[in-house]
Amino acid sequence: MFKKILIANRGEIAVRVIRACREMGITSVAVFSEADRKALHVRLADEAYLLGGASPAESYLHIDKIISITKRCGAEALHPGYGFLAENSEFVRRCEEENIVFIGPPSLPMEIMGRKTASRVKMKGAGVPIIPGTLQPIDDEKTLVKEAEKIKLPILLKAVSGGGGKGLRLVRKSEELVSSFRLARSEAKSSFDDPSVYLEKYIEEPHHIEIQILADHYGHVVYLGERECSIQRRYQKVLEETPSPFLDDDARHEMGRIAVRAASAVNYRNAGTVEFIVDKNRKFYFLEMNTRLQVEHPVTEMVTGIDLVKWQMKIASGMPLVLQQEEITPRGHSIQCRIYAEDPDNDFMPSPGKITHLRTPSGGIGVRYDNGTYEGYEVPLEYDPLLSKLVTWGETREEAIQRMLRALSEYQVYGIKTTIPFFIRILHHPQFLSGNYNTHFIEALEKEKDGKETGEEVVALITAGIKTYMENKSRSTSRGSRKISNWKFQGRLENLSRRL
Amino acid sequence: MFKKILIANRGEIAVRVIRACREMGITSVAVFSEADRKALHVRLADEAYLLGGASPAESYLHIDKIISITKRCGAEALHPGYGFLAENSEFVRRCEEENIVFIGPPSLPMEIMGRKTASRVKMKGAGVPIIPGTLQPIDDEKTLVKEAEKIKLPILLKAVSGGGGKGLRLVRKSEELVSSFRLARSEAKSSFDDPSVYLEKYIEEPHHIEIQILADHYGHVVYLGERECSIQRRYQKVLEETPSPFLDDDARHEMGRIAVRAASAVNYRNAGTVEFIVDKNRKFYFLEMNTRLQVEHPVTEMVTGIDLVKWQMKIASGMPLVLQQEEITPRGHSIQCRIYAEDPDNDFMPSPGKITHLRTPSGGIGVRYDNGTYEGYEVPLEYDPLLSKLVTWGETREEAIQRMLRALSEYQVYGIKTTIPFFIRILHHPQFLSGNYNTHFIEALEKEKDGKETGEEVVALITAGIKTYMENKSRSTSRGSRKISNWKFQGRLENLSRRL
Amino acid sequence: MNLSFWLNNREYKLSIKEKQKNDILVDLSGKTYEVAVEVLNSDEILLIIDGKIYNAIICASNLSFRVYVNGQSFDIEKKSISQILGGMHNQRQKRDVKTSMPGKIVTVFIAEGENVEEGQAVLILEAMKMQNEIRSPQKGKVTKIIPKAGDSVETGALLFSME
Amino acid sequence: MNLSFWLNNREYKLSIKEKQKNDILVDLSGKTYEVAVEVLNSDEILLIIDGKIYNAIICASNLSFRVYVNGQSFDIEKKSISQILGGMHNQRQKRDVKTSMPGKIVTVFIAEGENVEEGQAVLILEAMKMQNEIRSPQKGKVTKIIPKAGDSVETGALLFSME
Repeated sequence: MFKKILIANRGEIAVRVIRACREMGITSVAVFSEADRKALHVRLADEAYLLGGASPAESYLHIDKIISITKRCGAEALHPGYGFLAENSEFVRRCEEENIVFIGPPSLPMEIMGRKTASRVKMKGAGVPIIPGTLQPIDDEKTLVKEAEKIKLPILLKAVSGGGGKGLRLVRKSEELVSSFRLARSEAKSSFDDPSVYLEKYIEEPHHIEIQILADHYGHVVYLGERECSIQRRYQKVLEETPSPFLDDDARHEMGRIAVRAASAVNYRNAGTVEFIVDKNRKFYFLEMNTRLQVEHPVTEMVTGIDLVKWQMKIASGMPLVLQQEEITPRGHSIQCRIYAEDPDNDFMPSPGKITHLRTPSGGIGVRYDNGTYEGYEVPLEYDPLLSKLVTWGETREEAIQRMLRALSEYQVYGIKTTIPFFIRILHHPQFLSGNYNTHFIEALEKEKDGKETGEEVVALITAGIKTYMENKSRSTSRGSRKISNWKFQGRLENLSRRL
Repeated sequence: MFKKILIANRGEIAVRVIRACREMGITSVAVFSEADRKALHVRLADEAYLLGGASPAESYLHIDKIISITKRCGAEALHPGYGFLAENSEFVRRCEEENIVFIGPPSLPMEIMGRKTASRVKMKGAGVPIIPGTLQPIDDEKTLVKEAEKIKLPILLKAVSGGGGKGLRLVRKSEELVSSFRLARSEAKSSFDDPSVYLEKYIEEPHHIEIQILADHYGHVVYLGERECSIQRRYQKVLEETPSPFLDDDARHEMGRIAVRAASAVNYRNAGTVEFIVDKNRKFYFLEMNTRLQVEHPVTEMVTGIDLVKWQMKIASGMPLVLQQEEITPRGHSIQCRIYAEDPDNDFMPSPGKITHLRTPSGGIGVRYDNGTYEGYEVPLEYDPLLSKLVTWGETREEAIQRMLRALSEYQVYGIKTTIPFFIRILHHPQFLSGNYNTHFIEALEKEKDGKETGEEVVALITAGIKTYMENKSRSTSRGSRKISNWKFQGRLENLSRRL
Repeated sequence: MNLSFWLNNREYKLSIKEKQKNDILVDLSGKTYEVAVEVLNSDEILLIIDGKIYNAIICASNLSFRVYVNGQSFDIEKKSISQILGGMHNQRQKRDVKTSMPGKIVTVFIAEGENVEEGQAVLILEAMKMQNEIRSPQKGKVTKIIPKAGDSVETGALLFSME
Repeated sequence: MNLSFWLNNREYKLSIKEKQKNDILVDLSGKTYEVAVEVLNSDEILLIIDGKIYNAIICASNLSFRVYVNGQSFDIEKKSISQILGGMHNQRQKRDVKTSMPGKIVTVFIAEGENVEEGQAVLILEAMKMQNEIRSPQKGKVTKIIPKAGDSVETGALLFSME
């Protein structure tokens, strides 16, 4: 096993990896940007080195600096977390050249899976079902029209190098086809420096369900159940659960077997996730493979008891995956809420700033709190607004939901806005409770009116009143002369009020 | 199910029960003493009522007040937690008379199990193995000598109404027998207002292992595995784990079956624990039954996934125990450390006072933190010094231990002393790691010398130096006139130092 | 003690009387609440109102309070000079749109003097790796736009004014 | 800047020099440490010494610091007037035993003037539902016992003196 690992990331995922290192007796090395000098991952690591300026380009995306620090501090391996350089095959190649063990897949499968058309070709060849559409990028408008007629509208235009909803266009009417194609190409060009776009049949009322896999150096691949990720906002997942309330056992095992086949087809290694689109008839199609740890990996850990980050390290160090498929027996139900520094009452605007008060939601059976913040911490403007992940486990889905609501009720973040109230709404919603929801759920939810509660308003007013009363009282009994000016000011104010 | 429950307790166990209520949609009612106005259980409950003065007699032991508040606030049921009135059969009888559902056993089995000689008679009759010794209290010294000769030294003299090591005497030499008998009787009289004492054979190198059971209104009883509780200090448990590294599967199932028989013999109901003494040859004997929730119940919850407090409420409300014995399949390993406000470097002196800084050990898979405190909280002098329980789970015992060490390293309580450093010592000890330890472990550990580390000393000195430097610097750049006197004082000090 | 507060553009009148230590009667909009009060620290108060428990955090500035209750925040203004004096000429429908977060201006869609619909995007502000459309709060004319594309803005900075 | 501190009855000399902002050289007992410093808040400092990270909490009083590092606490005294002046007559083997916690005296075993062994129980103090034996720190004569059975004592109160 490694003696020292560098974590090329920040926030909750860096903290997650540092904790796994500590449990394995591995020295953890953090790197940080100027904006992250006081960050939690720096506080918890064994060692820490400054990367550079606050912008990702100067720090967490700066390949040369990261490689150089890794070599200088004597780390044998590097964990990329998710985001930043985690799926950058160029970076992986550099690690390979410099003899640094990259805790993730080799560069080749990463490259194949990183290009959508290449992975579609590969998957089709391996017998993995793919969404009807083109296998190659479309360059001219004539081919576009021809192919669109072949697979029939509605269709999706997708950037070959895309992700996160950028360079994505849904076309329902044929007269929008060409203009959407031009827009998708220009967005793809500006976002990924690659204008290539291809066509896919649009699946109505889609479910987004993914399979976690683990693969070792010796060709042994297992799947660890699915995660239901259909609760999305602007193509970003916000809440995940396992098992999916939409699948039956036959479907989940079939998807698991296909996911293993997909990974084997590209000689995949380490932890990875095969994402599927599932239509309303439970027919499923390969969507893409995430060649890294997922943000939502904790729900799988909660039901299987298997620590995925530790397995990432064991596999990277060359240990065989001793887990057998039949030994992996998920138990109960788990849900994860991604707590973002965003204002759900104001169109999910980011809300950076200082966390003045923090009540964390720990305590009791089945509550997990993976955090990247602390009281007094200033949430920086430069990075993803994910503050923490709150995960619960229950014997049943209902218990996991009730536990999440309980934990959310104890979780209070003051000073900035968070998505906590938004999750409380989701978890009370009849359609979510029914378990039958698809990727359109949040869109529909946002259109519903929100009946404003007023009980807390009354309490807030009473609090302000009592605070004023008590300060007044302590002022009139205190002998300090410094207080007098405030007192006078208050007097003048009250005089003014009376006059009006 | 109940709509409203009153929790007649304080500290972490009251918080534990409040959280279960919230998850079940039950309104929770806290009661509190004058010393607990700011306590966490008051902050988290839905409703709260003052009991009275700080002393237990005026508050948490005051039966009339508690009954009256329960009726006034409309709670249908009452949860006693552990300690205080939890095993007071007089209190249970009062609840029964007043039509308040007591969440625990009926008064009769509680009474039988509360008197050691009565329970020994009952258990012997039911075919539960008991420790060789007398079945009746011994009143005169002649009988004492005769009985001691019969079962042979070493023997234990035990108070019939005893508990917590009081009124307990080990006799190894016959010349100490009579004087020990007198001491034990006088201690029993002053501690329990009952001088009765009986004899038991002393088991050498004993293990203390207990079985958790659940029993419903309809005679259905199941066992939920064992807890190894041999890590004790002055007859008080400090660390518990499950499964016991000392037992094999045959022994644990046999003990489970006997525990069910013990509970059935007294028509037990609700959650309970049958404690056994296990000798070095794995022969086991009934020790006593705890007719309530145990402090260490979380380790059982962690491996079974079953929420014991919720089952307590379901059973009390008359629901049948749908759990079948073969469905209860413990997974992995769990350990609990009881974090006390005590100074392990000073003979475990209690250390009440204000928690000035608190870093809680949450985060990651398999860490549970059941707390009764918060930053800024003043730990009162009047009650048990248990601050919190830190519980970890792992796929293996080794993983649970490593995870506990990781969590303890993140758990920092400043302002008062705690037993955290003591647990770090235990968890590094070869004998603990081997899993083969008995109730003498801590005694032996305390005799070992502790090599003081010095790395932190250097850091502390550097911190003090830098703090002084920075304050000095900010003083010399600040323009405020108020600072000058300090500055002068410092100057005078430095002059003085130079002169010497 | 009689007080007057503003919350969400509505005025509330409170009357406060101390029955005994830790026990306060509050009259609010004609209803009387008996409140047991426990001060946890300088900015945190535990209230028990009719047996129900509330943890409130309160931060005071000269003219207003920010109160946090059950995860929600409320900005309560004292009946202040600015409100009293400013009450008159705030009637005109002039409206300033400020930013609630620091960030970088990516695009400005509207020119000064243009008319916009309610909800129409006026500019895009990038923060935390996300592009956020800042929309017009009302139908009207954009009289002034302060930043231009590429500018960085701090929290509270004026973005544009409308009439 | 040169400083002198006392910790566990040992004197330490420090020399402190600022290389640049957040980067400080500390000389301690002949060894030089390069320390990157991050002030988290008024009483918490993050130190990176040779790459290794330490979170330190430091509370200062006039004459001493209490520093918390990795769950351990250290009381560090500045070279103070009391130490300088008191250094001389602290030599005599007189010793006062004070209580580190408030509580109630249950029993006093020893009478004034009696001789005791090191570790012998002098009295029992009850606190937090536990009876705690307060033992003699050394062999010698108990010259004075302040509280009697039934008395309540506060933290820091003198229990008995020895010679």
